Amino acid sequence: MAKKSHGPNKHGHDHGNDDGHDHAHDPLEEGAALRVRALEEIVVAKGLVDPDALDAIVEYYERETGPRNGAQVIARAWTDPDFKDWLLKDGTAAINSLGFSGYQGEHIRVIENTDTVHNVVVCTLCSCYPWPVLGLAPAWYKSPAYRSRVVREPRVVLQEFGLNLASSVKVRVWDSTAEVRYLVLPRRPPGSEGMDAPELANIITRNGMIGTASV
Amino acid sequence: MAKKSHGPNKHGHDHGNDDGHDHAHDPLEEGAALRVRALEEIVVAKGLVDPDALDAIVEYYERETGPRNGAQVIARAWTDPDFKDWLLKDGTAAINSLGFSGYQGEHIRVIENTDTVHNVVVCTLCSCYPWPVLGLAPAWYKSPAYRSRVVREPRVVLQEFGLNLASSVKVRVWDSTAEVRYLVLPRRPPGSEGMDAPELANIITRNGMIGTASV
Amino acid sequence: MNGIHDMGGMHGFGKVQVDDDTVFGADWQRRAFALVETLAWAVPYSTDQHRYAIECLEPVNYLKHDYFENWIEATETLLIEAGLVDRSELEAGVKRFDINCENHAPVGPQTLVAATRAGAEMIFPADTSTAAFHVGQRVRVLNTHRQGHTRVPGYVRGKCGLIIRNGGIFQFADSLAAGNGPDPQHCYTVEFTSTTLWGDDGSQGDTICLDLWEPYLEAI
Amino acid sequence: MNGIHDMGGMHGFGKVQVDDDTVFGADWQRRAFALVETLAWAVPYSTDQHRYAIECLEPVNYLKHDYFENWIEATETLLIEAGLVDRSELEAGVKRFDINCENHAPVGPQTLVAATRAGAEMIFPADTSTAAFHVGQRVRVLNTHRQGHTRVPGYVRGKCGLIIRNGGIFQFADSLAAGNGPDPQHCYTVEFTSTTLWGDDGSQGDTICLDLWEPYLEAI
Repeated sequence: MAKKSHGPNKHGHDHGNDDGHDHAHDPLEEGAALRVRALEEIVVAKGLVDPDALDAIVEYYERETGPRNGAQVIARAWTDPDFKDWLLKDGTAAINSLGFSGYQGEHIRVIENTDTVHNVVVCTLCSCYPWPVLGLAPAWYKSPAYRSRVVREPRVVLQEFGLNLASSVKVRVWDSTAEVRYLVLPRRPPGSEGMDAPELANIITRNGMIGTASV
Repeated sequence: MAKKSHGPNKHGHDHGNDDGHDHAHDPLEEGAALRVRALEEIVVAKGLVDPDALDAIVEYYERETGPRNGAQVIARAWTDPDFKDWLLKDGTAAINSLGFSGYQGEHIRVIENTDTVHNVVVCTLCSCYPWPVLGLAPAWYKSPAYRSRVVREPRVVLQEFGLNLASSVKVRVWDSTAEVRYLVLPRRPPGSEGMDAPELANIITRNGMIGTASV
Repeated sequence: MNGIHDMGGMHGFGKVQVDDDTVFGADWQRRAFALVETLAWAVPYSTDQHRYAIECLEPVNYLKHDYFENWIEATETLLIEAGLVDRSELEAGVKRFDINCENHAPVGPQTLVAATRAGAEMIFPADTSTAAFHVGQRVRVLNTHRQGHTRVPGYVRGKCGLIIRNGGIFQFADSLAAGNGPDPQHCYTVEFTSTTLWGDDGSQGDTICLDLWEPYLEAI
Repeated sequence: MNGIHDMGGMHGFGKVQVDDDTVFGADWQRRAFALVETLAWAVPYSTDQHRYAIECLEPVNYLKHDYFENWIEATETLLIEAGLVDRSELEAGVKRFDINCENHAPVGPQTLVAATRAGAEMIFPADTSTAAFHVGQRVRVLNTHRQGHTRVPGYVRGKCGLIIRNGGIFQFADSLAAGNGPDPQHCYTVEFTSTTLWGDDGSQGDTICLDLWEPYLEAI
């Protein structure tokens, strides 16, 4: 996917990697960029959109959401048994208490990996994902390959992610079909006993909280 | 779909409607035409294909197959009760007796429309079709719209073809999933009593023998 | 609807590109995302209406286009349906008629961010309706094939599973997308064995859990 | 396999273009058809192997490309798998290596037309195996989701129907496409009510008939 934005960006929002190199010329990509710009101009001209709102919402998601939020939640659960109980009983409230809330996170259920159960999350119908705690979804999560396959052959898909599960571990796939969004609570890895919550948060990955990695 | 073939045709097989007009420029179409020419040149150069065989097989299908064959079968059935019995009992043999046989027609089953049952044929998985009696399939028969819809909402699809069936008539959809190919025997229309077999053959349409028309 | 979007169980899409964790690969994708979120207020449209508009894209475009281009195309559809934009404007990239914004007020940055932080109201009090099913009950998913938006994937229809949770009473996506209001319904988590869904080609011992609204289910 | 080709029941493809009865719209389509039919002898490949190669095309290409381009792309796959052509030749459009045609003899025009007129041998004598099911019996279609080629569409899997005919013992497409020979099996015509397949969204009183090989079915 071309990362260079085309033409002058009159809104001053070019966060793209305009590194001076010419990227592969993708006519589909250019068509899409033009299409979006055309729509933006029309709806701003009609007064349907306040350009400042466009800036604000992107800035909100890029600054205030993302997997570091979820990692704080998980690290807290690993180090505070009462919080963990609360998190598993009422994920939304426990997560709100850490300051994470909002659209696509109104109802979060946290599902715990154990010695015998590994959880993995998908949205086969679109790309539902817990935005406040994980940010917007990565490309692979939204891809037809992931959406089509993980419900039918989860172990093969997890192997592609480098995660080989013992046959004694049951896989539970969660397809986000309604309003609940799912967050996986990974098992605290052996060797992490001496780490405090901030250190633990650093080893927790986005994929670990989706279920496509062990941590 | 552009009907003009592009560039000089060195094999001399241009049966296209090269009528001198410029048709819409379709890059997908041009890509496909180039791709086919490239493959032909490679496999002929490697000795895998005899160019005369390419000509011969196209000529065979264009000259010797097509819905006029099927129309002769139906007209005969309408005018010869013994033949009709045979046709319904052993379609392949009865059809062979009129000189029609071959690939994609090794096992033909003829299904009869009546006052109470209307039959319609599809191949949801690809485009199976009784080539010896109907020729190669028309574009609509191979289209995703027809293949996806006629098994689920046959009456709506038939209405799009202009065929409105009474609710007292049951629709039977035949999905050609194995080696049998289906040919519909339409009802002989009222007012055709005075017609002989050649006249009848003239009023029998391809769609009538697929089941998307009444005759 | 049985659309191309309903791809759970399909073959043919290859391996997962596990290293592609791009969120926005180009600035136009950021702008597309922001437009969809912001226009939802002015048009207005619900998330489920937007999802349904995506589901109604031509299947070849759904697969060929970028994810965010599909979001934009769906929003164009919703704008056209609301009479706020027309096809010729989109093709030319210029405004050709003015609109009365009285019922289509643009959202300001503070309101939008505050509302996003707050989230949507989707749940209804537990005492507003009685649950038809209970945790521990086995149910069958109805075999429905309607044209409209639905959140019951094809791969569980007609299949039997076990209710493992009643999540509460939620707005009903099918109704909202059809423009018929929230029509609140109990929503259950139903667990299916992999072999129930995929037969011998399932993953022995593994399960799949889905949140399914009450109207999708029947007692067995 | 659950591929994009298995589209019975899908929404989203619009109205049928009932007036488009084109067989060949351009000469390259004639050439494509002829190449597929002719190369089947030299490579060689069976119809079922060619169908499976089509089913394995990328879904977006399956929908985007012309019907005959898909035929050609599948044939390219089969040629590459047989080691007779390589990707660089196809991209350049020129031969880069010679092959030994001993096991890949080209078919001549007379042989090809005579064989086409004669048709393929697909049926086996009635006394070579005993039928497991009988006309009038109700059966269930197995719920299979294998990767390979199969001729049982997704929309009947797990559904119950009535056997209305035993058509005889035929070569088995699944086996042929997998390169395992004809593995002859009884093939039955099974009739399903529309409402069995599509629930309340079915067409009341109407039925759908499919020819299904014995290994697809189980007694109920």
